[in-house]
Amino acid sequence: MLDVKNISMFFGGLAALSNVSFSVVEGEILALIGPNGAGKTTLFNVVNGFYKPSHGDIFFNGTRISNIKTHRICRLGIARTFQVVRPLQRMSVLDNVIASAFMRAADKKRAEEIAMDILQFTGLYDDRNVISKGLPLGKRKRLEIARALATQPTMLLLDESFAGLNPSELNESIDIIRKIKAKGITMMIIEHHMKVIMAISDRIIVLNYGQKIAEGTPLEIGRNPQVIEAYLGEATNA
Amino acid sequence: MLEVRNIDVFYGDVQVLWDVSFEVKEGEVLALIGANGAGKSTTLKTISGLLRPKRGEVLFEGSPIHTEDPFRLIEKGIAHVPEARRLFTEMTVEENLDMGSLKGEARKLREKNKDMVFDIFPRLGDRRRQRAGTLSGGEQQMVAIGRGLMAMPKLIMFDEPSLGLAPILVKEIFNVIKRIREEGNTVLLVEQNCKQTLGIADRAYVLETGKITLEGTCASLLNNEHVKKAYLGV
Amino acid sequence: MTAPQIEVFLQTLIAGFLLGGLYALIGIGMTLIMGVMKIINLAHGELMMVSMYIAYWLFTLFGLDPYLSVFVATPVMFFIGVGLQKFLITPVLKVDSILPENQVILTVGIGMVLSSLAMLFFKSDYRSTPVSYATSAWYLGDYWKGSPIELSLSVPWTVSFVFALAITAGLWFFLTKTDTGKSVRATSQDPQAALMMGVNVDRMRMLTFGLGSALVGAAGCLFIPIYYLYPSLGGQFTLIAFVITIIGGLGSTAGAIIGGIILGVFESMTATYIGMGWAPVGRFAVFVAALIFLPGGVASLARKRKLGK
Amino acid sequence: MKRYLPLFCLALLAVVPLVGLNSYLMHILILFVMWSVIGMSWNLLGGYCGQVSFGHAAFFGVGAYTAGILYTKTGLSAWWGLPLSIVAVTLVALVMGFIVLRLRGPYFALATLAIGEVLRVTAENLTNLTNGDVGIMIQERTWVEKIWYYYIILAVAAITFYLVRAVIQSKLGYYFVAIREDQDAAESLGINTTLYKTIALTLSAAITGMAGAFYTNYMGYIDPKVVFALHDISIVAIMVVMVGGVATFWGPVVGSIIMILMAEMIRSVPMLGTAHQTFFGALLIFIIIFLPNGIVGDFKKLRRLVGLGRPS
Repeated sequence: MLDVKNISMFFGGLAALSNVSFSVVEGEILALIGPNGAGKTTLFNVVNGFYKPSHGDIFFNGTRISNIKTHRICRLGIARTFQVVRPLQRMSVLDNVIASAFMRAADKKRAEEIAMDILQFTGLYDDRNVISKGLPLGKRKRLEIARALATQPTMLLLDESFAGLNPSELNESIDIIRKIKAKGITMMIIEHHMKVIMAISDRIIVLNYGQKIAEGTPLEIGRNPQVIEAYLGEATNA
Repeated sequence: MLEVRNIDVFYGDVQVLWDVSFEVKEGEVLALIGANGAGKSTTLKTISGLLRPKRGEVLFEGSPIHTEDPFRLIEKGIAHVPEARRLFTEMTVEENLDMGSLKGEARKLREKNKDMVFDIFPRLGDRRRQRAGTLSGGEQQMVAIGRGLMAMPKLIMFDEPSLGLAPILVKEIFNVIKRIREEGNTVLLVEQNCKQTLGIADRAYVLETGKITLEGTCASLLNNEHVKKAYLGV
Repeated sequence: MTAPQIEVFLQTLIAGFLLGGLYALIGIGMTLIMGVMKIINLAHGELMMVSMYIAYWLFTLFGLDPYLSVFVATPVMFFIGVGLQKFLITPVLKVDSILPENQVILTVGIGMVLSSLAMLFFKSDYRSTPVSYATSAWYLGDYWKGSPIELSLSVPWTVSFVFALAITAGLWFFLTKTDTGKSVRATSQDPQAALMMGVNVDRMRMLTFGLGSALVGAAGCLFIPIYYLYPSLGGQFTLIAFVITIIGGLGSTAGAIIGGIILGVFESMTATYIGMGWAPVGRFAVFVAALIFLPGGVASLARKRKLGK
Repeated sequence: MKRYLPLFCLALLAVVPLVGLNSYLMHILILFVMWSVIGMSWNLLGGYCGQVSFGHAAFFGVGAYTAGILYTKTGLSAWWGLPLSIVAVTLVALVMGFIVLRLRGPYFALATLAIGEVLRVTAENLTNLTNGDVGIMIQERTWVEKIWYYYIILAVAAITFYLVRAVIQSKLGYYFVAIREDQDAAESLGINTTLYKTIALTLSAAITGMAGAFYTNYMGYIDPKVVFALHDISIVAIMVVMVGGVATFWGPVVGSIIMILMAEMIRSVPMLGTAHQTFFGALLIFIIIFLPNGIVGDFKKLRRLVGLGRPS
């Protein structure tokens, strides 16, 4: 569904991503993990069109998307959330979702219908009239997901949607992710919460220093010595 | 020397630390390890006054410092080598070092201490007039450490000094930290790089999603299966 | 080019350079404030106007030479700047509002109050300080008898230029050689890291606003012997200062000097070759071009050269 | 009740002149309505879409000069300027948008300010088109009584009010606010931010331009210093909205009342005549520090400040 081919991204002289390639298969949850500064969010920003890759190409359902603008990529069916939650602060929860629902809605009535459906789906219906600035973090993170879903994507990029949640919020969010998957939406997830990753992802890609160092099922990744080294560091006898 | 007692810390309305307590004793290297997002940097920022605990307190040499203005802590003897180095990129290497020694005794001994830093990191001596932003990642980390040492602190805190560095440089940095300790300094080291860290620390605490889940001597932690779980969740 | 044409060209160039030096001083004050506080001070020109009135009255009432009033007006302006920062700007930075541009609009309000108070007290009369050397000049012909062309150098313009140069050098010394100066620069680059180094960041911000005001105040004293003074003159200089910072690159002192000189020369050329009235249009053309083609200003060019291959 | 408030206000405003107001009071009313129009249009771009313009005088001036030049060069009635200014100002807005909309925040603000000034200087110097500083005089005035001017600008105001409201409640409005709150997030939610910012700018510009064309007809005289004025047009446009209430339907109307009344009150005291900007500036500073979202936007806070709010 998504083919990332030999992507490199330079900032100044520094390579934030070097020669990264992978594919996302329709319907799966692909997790992207790696230590701080490994280039995960940069990769999202490249897929999402915020950055143009320095080298390489990205194809989405066969269309080359590495040279088109963010809003057009969204129209093609890729939606994302942000690591730092960015709801439209002074709008109500409902209005936030309506604003994104407009992309595929013919009129306001239809946009409202879509928004209501999604609020129910994500369990935010009761908070629909709250100004989003006043929501607790767990719900704000969910609002981000709701907003992305309102653009009716076929692929969803979730950037640390679980960070900072308490255990009960975490479980609610995991349920929602499973429900989204059941709808047939493909997902790429950046996450530090290893338990979540191991529980929900079909495959995992590990980045370190901007390079892909491993790819496999959760079980394989958990045993991969290179991954363990990237995370735990190599032992020195110095 | 430093005592952190039951602190709860929030970013806005997000709680990041839950009831964290630990102690750094004079002359030791204490490590705080944990995966991404476990709250390690938050802990250091709270100690250096950039964040305020909602509950709990931080004591340095017996007196509370969590209510102090952050810019006073360096005078009290706490230096913070921040995550991602945070150099003054438009200033030269030497000016960055000057910035580390604005106050008191450190100001008087500035030139002497600079020689000491250049002795530890000869490469910086060659580049003393170069703009810090043009240095390589490893050299920048050296400047950051040097800047911390310039304050002649009683306690020096390192926040992920290995971040983004190639393994050989990581080794070099860790050797320097060892040397700093051997000269009698107290060190609080925050790291993701667990094996290497445990190799040089006396004791360690493991942070997991904002809570301290393990503590002990490094030897005991090195072989603990739970440490691996804390990182990989397997 | 014939000799008279060369003469005109060179004379225009000299005038542009002298003007540019003064502009640079105005620009440095603005860029300093922008770099450290990340706010645009649209009352900058009005602060200069206040300083010009100080110099004017010192001259009219006590016969104090405008160049000497630099030493009086500059400290006064410094404290005015500190006060503005402490009592108006700091509170606004803490207020939550829909439009983050509120602080810019606030400085517009400050400028309006200053210029209309000046109007109230001093009427809209054009004033100047009739110093004895106002029209004197040095001529090339006096020094080089056989010169094929004749060029002149206005005495007050040159003195102002030299003063501007000296003040800029003094500032440069302060920023690079003293701990406080380094702390100001550190605050502009990374306030949190500066805090960790023991810098009282809030105090640095006040100091910076004071310093920026003092610099533009000094520029005011240097302008008064060669320029008319009227209450609404500030707005135009605010814009000039802003244009210079955009050309030079935000927060870059060296950039502001180059920006000032580029602008001075450009304006002088426009005035000579297109027409007096068009000088402001030329100024804005440079401004818009810089915004579009050189978003980081001259400073970004210099940086690229150093880093890149 | 709330639904009919606009209609009620409109009816009230339509009836007011019938009680027989003197020429001066009619003038005040006309200025109030005209400034409401400008405020509403500024609010569309600045308040809702978050693009703070310091250069609305550019649109006002171009609108005014469209009417004026039509009259002097073609002999057409300056009233043709009302519809034609929309065309002229739209063109100016499109060009200007192309230049300034790639800038964000204060840079956008300052760039619009600069362009406003460029247009003023251009108008001063293109003497064969604009008569330069001499200005343009409309020789034969359409009406002597002010009442007809009043009804025309009132109609423009009513249309503007409903237009702004319709826009804000439609997809456009949602997109504008999304852009104001977070441009990157908006872009990643499929909103073509450049396109919608251009729409906001053009709409806002066209309405202000109409107000400018009206001004030419009403005052019968324009010159660059007046219609392209930075403080008396661009900044007052911001103030009307800031004082009244940013991103509220009624804010510009309330702001306009306050600004016009204040200006006239100051003018009526001879001592203070030249000082009206002191008060405007002080008011602006006060509003920004204490009521950053304006009287309508911070109404609750205002009631608390003056001690009217119930303790809660």
